[in-house]
Amino acid sequence: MSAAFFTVLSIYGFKNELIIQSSFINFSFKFDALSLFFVIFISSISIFISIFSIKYGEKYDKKPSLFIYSFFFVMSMIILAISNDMLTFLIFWELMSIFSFLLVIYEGGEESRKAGFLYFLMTHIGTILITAGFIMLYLKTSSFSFDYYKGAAGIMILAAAITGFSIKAGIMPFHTWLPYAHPVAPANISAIMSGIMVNMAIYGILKFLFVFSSGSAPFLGIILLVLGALSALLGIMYAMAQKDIKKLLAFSTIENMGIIFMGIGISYWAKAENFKSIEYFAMLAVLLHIINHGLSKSSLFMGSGLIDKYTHTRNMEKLGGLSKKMRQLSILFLIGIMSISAMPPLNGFLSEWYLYISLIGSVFTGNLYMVYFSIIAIALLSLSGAAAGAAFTKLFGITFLGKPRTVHAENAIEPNIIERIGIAIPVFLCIYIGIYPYQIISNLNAVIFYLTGGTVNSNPFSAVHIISARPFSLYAPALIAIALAAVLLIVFFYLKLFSSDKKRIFETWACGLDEKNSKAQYSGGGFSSSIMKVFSSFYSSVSEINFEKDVKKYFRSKSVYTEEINDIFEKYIYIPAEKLYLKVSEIFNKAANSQNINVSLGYLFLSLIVCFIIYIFIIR
Amino acid sequence: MTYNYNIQHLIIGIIQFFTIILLAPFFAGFIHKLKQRARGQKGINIFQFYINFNKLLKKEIVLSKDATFISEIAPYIVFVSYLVILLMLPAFYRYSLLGVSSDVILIAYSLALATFFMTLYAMDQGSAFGGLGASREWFLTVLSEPSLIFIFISLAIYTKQGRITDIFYFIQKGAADAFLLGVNSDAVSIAIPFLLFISLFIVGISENARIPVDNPETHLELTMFHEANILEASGKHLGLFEYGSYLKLTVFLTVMSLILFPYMAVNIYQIPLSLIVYILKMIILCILIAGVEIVSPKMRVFRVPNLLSVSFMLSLIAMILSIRGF
Amino acid sequence: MYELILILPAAALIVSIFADVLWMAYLQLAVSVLVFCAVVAIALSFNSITIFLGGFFFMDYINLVILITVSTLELFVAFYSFGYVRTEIAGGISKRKFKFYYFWKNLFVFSMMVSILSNNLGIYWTGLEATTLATALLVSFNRTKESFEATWKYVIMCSVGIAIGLFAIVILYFTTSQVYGESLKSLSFINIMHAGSKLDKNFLMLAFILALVGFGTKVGFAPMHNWLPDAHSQGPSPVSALLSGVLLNTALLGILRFYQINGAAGIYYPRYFLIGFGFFTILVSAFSIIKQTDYKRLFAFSSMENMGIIALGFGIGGIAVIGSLLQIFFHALNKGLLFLSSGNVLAVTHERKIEKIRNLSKNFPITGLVLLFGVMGISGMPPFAMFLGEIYIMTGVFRSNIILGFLVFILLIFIFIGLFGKILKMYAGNNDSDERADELQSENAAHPFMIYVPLILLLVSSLLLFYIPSQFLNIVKSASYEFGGKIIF
Amino acid sequence: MIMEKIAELFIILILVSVVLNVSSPFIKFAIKLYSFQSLMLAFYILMGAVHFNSINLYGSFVITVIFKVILIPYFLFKTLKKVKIDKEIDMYIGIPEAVVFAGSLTLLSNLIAQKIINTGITFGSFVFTISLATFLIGAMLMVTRKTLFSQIIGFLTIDNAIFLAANSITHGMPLLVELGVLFDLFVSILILSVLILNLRRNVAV
Repeated sequence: MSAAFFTVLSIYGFKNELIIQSSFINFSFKFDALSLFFVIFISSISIFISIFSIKYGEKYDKKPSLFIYSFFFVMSMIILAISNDMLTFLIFWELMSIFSFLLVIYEGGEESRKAGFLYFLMTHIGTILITAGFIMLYLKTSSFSFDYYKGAAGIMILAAAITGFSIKAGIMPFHTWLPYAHPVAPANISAIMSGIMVNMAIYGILKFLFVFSSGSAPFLGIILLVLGALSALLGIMYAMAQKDIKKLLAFSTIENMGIIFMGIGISYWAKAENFKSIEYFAMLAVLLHIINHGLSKSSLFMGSGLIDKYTHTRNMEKLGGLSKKMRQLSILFLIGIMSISAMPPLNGFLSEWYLYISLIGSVFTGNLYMVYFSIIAIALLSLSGAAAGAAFTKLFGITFLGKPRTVHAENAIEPNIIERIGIAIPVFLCIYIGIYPYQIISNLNAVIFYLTGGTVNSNPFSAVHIISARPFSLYAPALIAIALAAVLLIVFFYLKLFSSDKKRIFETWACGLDEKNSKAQYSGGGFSSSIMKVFSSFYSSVSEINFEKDVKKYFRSKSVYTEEINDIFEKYIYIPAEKLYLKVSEIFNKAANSQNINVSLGYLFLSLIVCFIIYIFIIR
Repeated sequence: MTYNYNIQHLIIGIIQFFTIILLAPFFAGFIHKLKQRARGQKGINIFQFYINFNKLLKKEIVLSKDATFISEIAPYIVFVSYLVILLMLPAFYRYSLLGVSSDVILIAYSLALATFFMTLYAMDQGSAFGGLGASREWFLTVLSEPSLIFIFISLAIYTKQGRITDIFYFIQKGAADAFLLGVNSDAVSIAIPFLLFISLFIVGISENARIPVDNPETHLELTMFHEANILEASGKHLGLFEYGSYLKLTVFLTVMSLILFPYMAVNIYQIPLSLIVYILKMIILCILIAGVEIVSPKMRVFRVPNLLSVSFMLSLIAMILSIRGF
Repeated sequence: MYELILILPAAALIVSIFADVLWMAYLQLAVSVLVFCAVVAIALSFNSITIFLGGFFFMDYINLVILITVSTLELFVAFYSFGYVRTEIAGGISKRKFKFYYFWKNLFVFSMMVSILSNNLGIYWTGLEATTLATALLVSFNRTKESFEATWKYVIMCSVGIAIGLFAIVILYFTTSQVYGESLKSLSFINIMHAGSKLDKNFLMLAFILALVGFGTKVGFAPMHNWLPDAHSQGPSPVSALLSGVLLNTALLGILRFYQINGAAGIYYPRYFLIGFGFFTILVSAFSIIKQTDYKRLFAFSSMENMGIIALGFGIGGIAVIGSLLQIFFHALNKGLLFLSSGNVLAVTHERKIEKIRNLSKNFPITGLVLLFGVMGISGMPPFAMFLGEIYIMTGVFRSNIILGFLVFILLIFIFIGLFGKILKMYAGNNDSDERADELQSENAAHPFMIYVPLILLLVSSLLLFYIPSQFLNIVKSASYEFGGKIIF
Repeated sequence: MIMEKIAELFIILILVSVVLNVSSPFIKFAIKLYSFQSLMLAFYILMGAVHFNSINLYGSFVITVIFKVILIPYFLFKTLKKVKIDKEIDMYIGIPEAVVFAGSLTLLSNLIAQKIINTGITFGSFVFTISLATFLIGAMLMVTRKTLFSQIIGFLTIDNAIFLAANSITHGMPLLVELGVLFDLFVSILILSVLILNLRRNVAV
């Protein structure tokens, strides 16, 4: 994957504004703060992933199309970020979709075909909606260039385009493709898709809401907030129920997209209602969360790819005890998990904290609707925050800790150093941003200024002002981190001095039963079942226990437990819709495509007569 | 409110920090003692938990052979995350050492951090009990976390302050203005803190593995919550976990005490009085908790959500009330 | 120069009666290249309506667009046929049969050229009917039960349709004969256009309706479409490509002529008929496509859908006309690509059912990918040129009615589901059959021309998005003026 | 005047032959009727030619006789002999209903013709009614009958109706065009005959 090098080149290669003249389409590119942010974001994360892929990709050396596709994939995302007219945008948007689709079906097989089809279908629907939005914009401004779109988009345009983008982002009612498509792709591609590609949808939304929008529809912000909160909660709830590591991570992507959407919603609402500082903070939360999620999710996907590579399974019920075999990977993974489940000194908490602050701020505004919606959002966000902790504890605990459950896990070895470096860089950046975010916030200020016209204070020790001049609160991550480290050191040395250091290695106590049996460990399904039971209305799960029939009632040699977790949206919206479509088209097909020539001729004459009747009786 | 750190604040902050740390096992022991006395037992020494801790430090560590680095670091991180919360928390002095960054959400998430590592520790040895404990612990946390954050955010909205030191100072000042000087301040309400107190009490009971939810004294696999997590711990690791749980209890008790009756020293001369008030409040709360533990039986696991939903509703009502307050 | 376009295919037609097949293939290449060059030369120098061959033929911007389309696709098809004939003969089909193939194909192309270029509507009619007859025997080329039935349906329905079209021409002739008297002059399109509003409006409208239904049958508008999927799926792949890609446009040209005449006379009702038929066609194909089991039928339905879109564009007018004109060209290329690449699969596996074909990505790496990209292109996805046509048409639709726009988009999504889902099944699905059978059915069995022609078509159709020759663009613009299209670039 | 009446007779005979066609299940008879019908058409054209003294129409008469009266029925007979069917076995609606339906179609076409004439069309409503009725009945034949021959007959009837209209409302199309049209028609009948044979060989017709 030489994508990275090209991307770096491209950053320096382009001037501020660039128009490539062709006879029909003018490809115009423009660097503004937002696109620069996204270009840097995309290119840096894809650099990490390409470092990772140097070794990881050896698996795919036989079919090098992977690297060609992923190069074009990354390139089209970068060009998408800098494109400055509608046709360019759409072309590269769709190129991005096409190449990611090719990558999704890359490994072949029935599963990836289904996932790929669903993905491409959904993304095509999204593209069509975006196209509709752009067409309406074009009709309004009669220009293809983004320069003329400022403040032109009305509510209809925004609704169409944002729905389209939300499909790509995997926001809740439109998320069905995501948990299928992300896991089946090769891990480095999942990392790109989850870490970067979904954020391109956010790019589009930011562009539409904050640049093109005519800004008079605060309820749109509330809708985004609610949708975001819903997907944050449901995303992580479904994540908790998964067995497949990559599927869990994919659902977690939905959760994080939901969090980003919440931020966008608040920010847009505040913009429409003219609450400046809330707008800025929510935007900061959005941008920070994009970075944080990109970093941690890409590192986690890379890690899961390594697990897959070295154990040949992604099912966490078959893993366990990997931490002993892959010590360094497990440390990196742990930090990634801490970051994504918003544990305090790391970066995930930072963006979530800013989101909380802006939510509290919007409660302060006393706006009739927003107050209640933000209270709900706070509730859902906090619930999803805790659930994220649970889900990722499950992921890490079941996969890396305990005893190996199967042979797959026993034979794992420490991954290659280059692969580990590829993961280590984003993980290191997670820590860096978590502990010392001020540099990045002051850089993000340019983007915030571009989008909202204001900036936030990036001074480490000045408190956040939400709506009044009074300082509201402060989270000084550096201070917290220093305190943590200092207290840790004190405790450590205190115990070093005043306690015994004797250690004995022994079997785990298992009530005197067979200690070697790794099946006695808690399973992943068991881990989440109690939470799932409480929130059972979110899942439409089907579980059954099959016993062997011939054996006596109380001494069964074997029992099989199967559980199937269905997505409620999938079950109650998508599958019925599909059935309806098939039914309607069956009727249509029978009626319209009769093999009988008499019927066909009948249609011919009927339509002639109908036209005649229209001609005679209506037109005159 | 601005934070101008001077040496006096720092010193008092450090003193406050260590005072709470030192008092923590005492409160836990006191509750224990009360419960035992109420059952007609002679009961342990009130300072028994100090002795326990000291003894645990002297003991050797028995590590499972399946244990990984998590087992080595988790006890420290759990302990330290409680300590950091205590660093932010004011108890009897208006400022705390880390008061400048004592955001309420940070506190709630730091608690989650401790839970996170404790459950990881539980799952580390591959014991069936560990997984069970971790699962149940997260089950409780997922349910109580919204309430906890709601309580904190209600406080923040109620006082328009985001930092816990500011929040309680604000309440204290408002109350003092209202009751002592007769200034009518709209920031004073009795209902809201009361609701929040009850809500926090419920959350505190569930988070600290107290009786209607969990029984900290049994080692029966059906009833274990907290204990299952640290079943494999021994030696100083167990000591750290045990001490951590006292600290957590103290954190909750302190916040409860401050919600109920915020009295913190504003200057150095009020410290003795406020310290006494603080200890008195804590003892009253300990009695309260012990009373609840004595009179109520342990709940079935899946009835806990009902209890916690009550807490959630109370905090929700409190939040809505506090919006109306403006 | 202009005559050359008619003379060359005629010459090829005559030679094909006598010549050997393999030699004919070379001649066919030469003729196609020459015709293409002639058309390009004309296109480059074209600047006004030109009449030739005694006033029976003429060229204006609209038929130039279609002529370019025909000659371009015919060029590719000729190259493909070169490989196709060799592959099939190697596969055991007699040379004599392919002699017929070339004869009928040349007749088809010749009559298509005649009807495209005709100035006289009667000659147009004759040419169009001749295309039906010439292709009839091509459709039944495989001599199976299905192909004969398809041909029967094709000939009967199209003949009836075109007869109705004749009625339209009669009525038009009656109308114009009141201006020009009863002579050939009254059928001359240019004269009719000059007469403009002097003509009786009621009759023009009636003529338009008859033409719409009559020629619409041949275009494949919805209730009259039943012959189309059968006929297009049964012929040899190169013929299917020509049928789908250009013959439909030739029939559409007839409707457009009537539309133009109505427009010149200041009648505005016809556009609603075009919109109605276009929309209904899209609707029917959207709900039919998912139930198809034959992959060539899929493409046939897709052709229907595209003709619907094109008609919709013409009906809506304005900017959509440009889109429609572009779409005519791009659709021909793209559909040719689909039929030709699926032709490879058919030629090697002799299997039409979608379920029977799996895992193209392994056995047909290039063809499979081209097929996949082709389907993306036909669905109007950006890196392919049809995106442009579609976006212009949709812009027009959205300008006229937003709800209609969204409806059309929904139907396009349905079509995408049907098309893409099925092709993807062929491309990536698993095949349980044993490995050896797979190896026999690899694309190496096909002539290299058969593999690379679709690939080049794909490249061309995606390059056209990025670079459209400005001369072609001017032709399209000028053609859209004739429909009163407003151009905003 | 007399000429007009005689022309009307020819026209009526065309309609009558079509209705007879509807009422008969025999294919041989149908082809004969078609031949007769075409002859009537040719005579009608001849009347026009005599009346207007138009070379165009004379030519039209000649080619109509050649193609429609002689060649096409000849080939149809030839095909029929090979195929060996002589009777329509099943149809979608029975003969009595079909005849009634044909009558109502005639009424409908009269209605349409009246409607059009009311709006200022100049040619005689009578011819138009008949040609429209012939057209519609031909269409009905195609739709309701399953045998391929009947469909061909229906198609040819439609064609005759159009010719009738062409020769009544105008004085015939230009000869060149008419020649092309008839030639196409002829070829299409040839092709359809070939197809019938082929289909016969493959499946029961």
